[in-house]
Amino acid sequence: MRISYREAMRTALHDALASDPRVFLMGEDVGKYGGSYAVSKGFLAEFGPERIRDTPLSELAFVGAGVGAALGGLRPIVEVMTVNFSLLALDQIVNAAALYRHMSAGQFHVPLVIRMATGAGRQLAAQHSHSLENWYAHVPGLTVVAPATIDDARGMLAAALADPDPVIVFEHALLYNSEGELSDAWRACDLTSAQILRQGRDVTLIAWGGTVAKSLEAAAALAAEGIDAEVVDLRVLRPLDDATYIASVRRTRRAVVVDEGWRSGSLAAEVMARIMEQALYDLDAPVARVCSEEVPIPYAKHLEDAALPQPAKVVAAVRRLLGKG
Amino acid sequence: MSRAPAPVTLPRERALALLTDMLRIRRFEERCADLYGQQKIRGFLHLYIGEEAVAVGAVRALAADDAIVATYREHGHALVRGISANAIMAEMYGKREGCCRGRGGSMHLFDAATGFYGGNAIVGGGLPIAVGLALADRMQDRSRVTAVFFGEGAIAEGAFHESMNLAALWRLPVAFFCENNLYAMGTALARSESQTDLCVKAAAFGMPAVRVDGMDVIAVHEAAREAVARVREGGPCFVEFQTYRYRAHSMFDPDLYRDNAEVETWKARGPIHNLSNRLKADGLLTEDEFLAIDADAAKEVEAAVAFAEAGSLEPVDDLALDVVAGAAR
Amino acid sequence: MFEFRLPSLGAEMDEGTLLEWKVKPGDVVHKGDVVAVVDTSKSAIDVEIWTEGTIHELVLEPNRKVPVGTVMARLLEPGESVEHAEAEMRALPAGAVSAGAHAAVASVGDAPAAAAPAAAPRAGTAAAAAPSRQRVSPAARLRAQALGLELTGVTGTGPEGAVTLDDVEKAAAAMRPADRAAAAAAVATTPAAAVAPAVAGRALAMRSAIAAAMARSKRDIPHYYLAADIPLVHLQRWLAARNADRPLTGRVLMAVPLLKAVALALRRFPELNGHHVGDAFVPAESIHVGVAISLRQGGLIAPAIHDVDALPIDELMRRLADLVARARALTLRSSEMTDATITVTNLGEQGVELVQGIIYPPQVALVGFGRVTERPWIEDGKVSVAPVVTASLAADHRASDGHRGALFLNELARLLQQPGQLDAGAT
Amino acid sequence: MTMGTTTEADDPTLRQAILETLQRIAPEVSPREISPSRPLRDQVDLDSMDWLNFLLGLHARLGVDIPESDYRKLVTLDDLLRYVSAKRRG
Repeated sequence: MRISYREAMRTALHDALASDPRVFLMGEDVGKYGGSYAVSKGFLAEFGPERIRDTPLSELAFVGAGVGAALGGLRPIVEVMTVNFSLLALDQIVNAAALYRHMSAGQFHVPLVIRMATGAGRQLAAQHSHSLENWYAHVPGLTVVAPATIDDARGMLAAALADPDPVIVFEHALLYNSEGELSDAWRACDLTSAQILRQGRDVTLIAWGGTVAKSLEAAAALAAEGIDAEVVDLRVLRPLDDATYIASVRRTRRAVVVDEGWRSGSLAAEVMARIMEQALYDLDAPVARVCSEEVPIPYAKHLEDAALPQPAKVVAAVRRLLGKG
Repeated sequence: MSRAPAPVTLPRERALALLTDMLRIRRFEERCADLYGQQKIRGFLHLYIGEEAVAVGAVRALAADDAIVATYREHGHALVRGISANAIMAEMYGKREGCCRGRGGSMHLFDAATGFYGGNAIVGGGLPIAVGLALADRMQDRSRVTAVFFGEGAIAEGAFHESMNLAALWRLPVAFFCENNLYAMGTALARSESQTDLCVKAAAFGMPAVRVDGMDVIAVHEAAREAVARVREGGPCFVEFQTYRYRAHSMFDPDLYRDNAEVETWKARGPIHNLSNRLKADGLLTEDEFLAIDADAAKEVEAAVAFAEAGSLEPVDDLALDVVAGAAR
Repeated sequence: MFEFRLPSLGAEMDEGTLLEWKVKPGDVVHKGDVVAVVDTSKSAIDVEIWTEGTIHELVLEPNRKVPVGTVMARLLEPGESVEHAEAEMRALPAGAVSAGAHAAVASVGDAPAAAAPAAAPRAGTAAAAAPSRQRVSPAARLRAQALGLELTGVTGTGPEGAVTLDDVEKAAAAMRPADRAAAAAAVATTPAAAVAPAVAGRALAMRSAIAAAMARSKRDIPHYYLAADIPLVHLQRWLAARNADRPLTGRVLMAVPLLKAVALALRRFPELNGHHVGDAFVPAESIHVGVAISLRQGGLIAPAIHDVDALPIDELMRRLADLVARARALTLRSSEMTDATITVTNLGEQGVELVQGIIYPPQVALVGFGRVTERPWIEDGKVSVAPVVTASLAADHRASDGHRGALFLNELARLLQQPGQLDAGAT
Repeated sequence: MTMGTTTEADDPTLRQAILETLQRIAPEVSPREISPSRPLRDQVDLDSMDWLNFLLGLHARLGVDIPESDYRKLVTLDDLLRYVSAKRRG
């Protein structure tokens, strides 16, 4: 079945709401408006205002309320409109949601799902174009996922809700309109494994969220040059599935990490470090990365394009690794 | 203050229970200060001495299954709520027998059995959580009330305003208990708030707001009971308890921001002798009885110290337990 | 002032590592002087200079691997003054002055600061002295260690010329099993055997160099092959008689008259002697015969003996012995590596009868000799038993045709049956 | 091999000298692996130049000159031992 990412996400939410009375959706404009990305359109009428709960513009309070509601036995899905706004709620995510289980020595846990749109590419300029997945992936106690495929858009939410601890779901804003085949694999979605989306012999492209499609595009371009790239979708940014991407790099002996975050302190840096730690002697070239340029994401289209990882940059990085650049 | 003490309006047993709890907290905390000096307790240690009436009067106003969200100055609330002195002391010793197996320490006491949701060391951090707990109760048709304690310093935080708004907007069963001890660490209320009448702030959210003498445990208790009842009936309520901490903000605080005269004035209104004097004046308590209660409190504390001393250490192999469910990742 | 650049010492040589300077600034050099020892995939080569001059500046540091064409030294032309040279240097655009020159200038400029704490190294000199490290990927290094391979000389195809796992695997696959065993044994045994991996590494490098040259030859050169049986009754008898009353040091090996005969025959067949350069064959003016010498540690090298056609037999023997010894000691001279105009291979000693060789580019012919065997031989209608050798020619069809090749072999046969003529040297 | 015939061939010093000379020509050879009764040039990769150099080495070390006509008698290590031994005594 061919569906859009938005539809996959919407179906997943609908399923969750319909199948578990503890589940409710809370956030800015999730109800009457239908969700800023139209993911929850029509839900208010179907599930009522208690479970499709429009909130005031107070990220700190409603994300914290999500923590409290989870502590109180519910399965809240809190939608933060974009990752930029999540900074207003950072305290509740980092200081509360992530810590309660440990601080209380396992007496309390926070089965909270926080969804947020992330990423650039729509000329929304500096304050609406962040990719801060790495900030959250830094924190023990959180699980951080980035569904990039239709299957994951459809299947990851249920896995996140089944998780007894907080899960942050990063949905790249450019993906909502993407379409693809939904396979049966969505039912087996976990929050632990990376996935090889394309097999190849010469280099491993490690990507997630919005960079997956770009990496696949780069791989196709490389194939035309006779370079066979493997593409690994990390899917889960915390905990990282080292086994999958390290095994891939061991096979190909080269890796390029493609990360829409800024380079300094990036998640790419973490992935690279782990490759260094675990597979140095399998490497045939320094591990490379393609990240966003270290500038606030600009508005003008050509500048925005230049600031972000692009397939051509990935192709160039791969060529360099192969001594062809 | 030469007026005769106001008569005690509670039955003797209730009043003695309040006195007992205040003495338990006082002796416990005095011992904590001592142990801190001996380096048995480390980290931050915020003492509640002087403010005992608030925790005792308010917590005793809650039903057994009501929820409590507290601050980092929460030993008293934890004790009154029913977490054993043993478990709290062991926690501060960093021992496995502590209520959080040594992971929380003084600022992060948790207890699921008594509905004690911490122990939050971020000023204002507990408020949104209390709102969420109340939301969960409401959505699950439970009659539970969540009492959230916070200092007047938290009122400057966005979390206070956002949480008050949300609770009022959704009419959630949250009792907002503000412990106004006049100083946010070293910053006096008037130096941080344009509007020092906290009840005005609360009223702005369309929420009932009451100011109470936080040094009078009976007044606290009665105001809290009334507030909790209103909350349980429908919607949040704000209570400001005017109180004072005798000691500095924490063990590291040289206390340079207030003068001794002010401290002495408040000490003269001390909640423990305030109540005991009234009970004695009413003929409800003898000095011997008082000393006996006090001795019991001291005994409980000494037992707790012995318990903590004898406690064991969590194996380092278990360091990564309880980060997330199952093995740590 | 002129620059002395790293010469290409063979078709497959792209780079070399300076091992040692044999000259110092101020030395006067003459045509043919050995000025440096350069390590190539083949061996350490004594590099000669072909221009007169005085060494002004040694630009290249030892132990640096550089591409062919890199400036190694600057020399003053005869009569040129130092001042003139330095003025000329200053006139150069900044980028044209080598890093080495910068370093030298920097250390001079730093001289007053030498009064500062002695322990502080001067930046200029430290930078100049830092040896350039061969780039080897971790995977390649690990694999090479497992195989016991010294990677020096292995050309990298990875980023910035790094040796990759594939490079190692290819080189290893090209190694003879014996080398591999030796290398592996060297890894397993004592540090005293540490030289073995170096040798094995050279073998690897040489293997890949041979692979490159031979692949290029087979790809680019349209070979044709001819062979002829040549009776050596007279030659053998002549040689035995000649050696019989000579001490060991005076004895001549069979290979020598064979080489001489080839050289003499070539005088009449210039289309087999020379180089194919660009799109055209360029006949050589002299006959420098490359002698295929197999090395004990594996690999093959074909350095030239110059002007073979003009050398008396004894001198040729002396040259051959010297060449073999130096080839095996890996101390050849650059002119020996580059000058051969044809190659002769003598695999007869291994017992084979027919050699069908591959031409070493850009040469255009290769002559092979098989084993000298007793065979029935018919001459003038009579059958006799005679020592016979099969001589073969592999030649570049772009430069010659089979007909001429056949005539060359006939001429070779004629010469070998008249050994007396071989020693004359003169025509 | 009988007692009577072993005297020259088993001269350990001579054997040692010959093997060392051989090793200088063919460093990869392990003397212990050389069978004294099998053809030497089957065991060691010696071309005519190597052979000549080997004989030159023996000459330099032991002072023995071996005419070309005698080469065919010298097939095994034992042959060499006997030959050189005889020459030196001779």
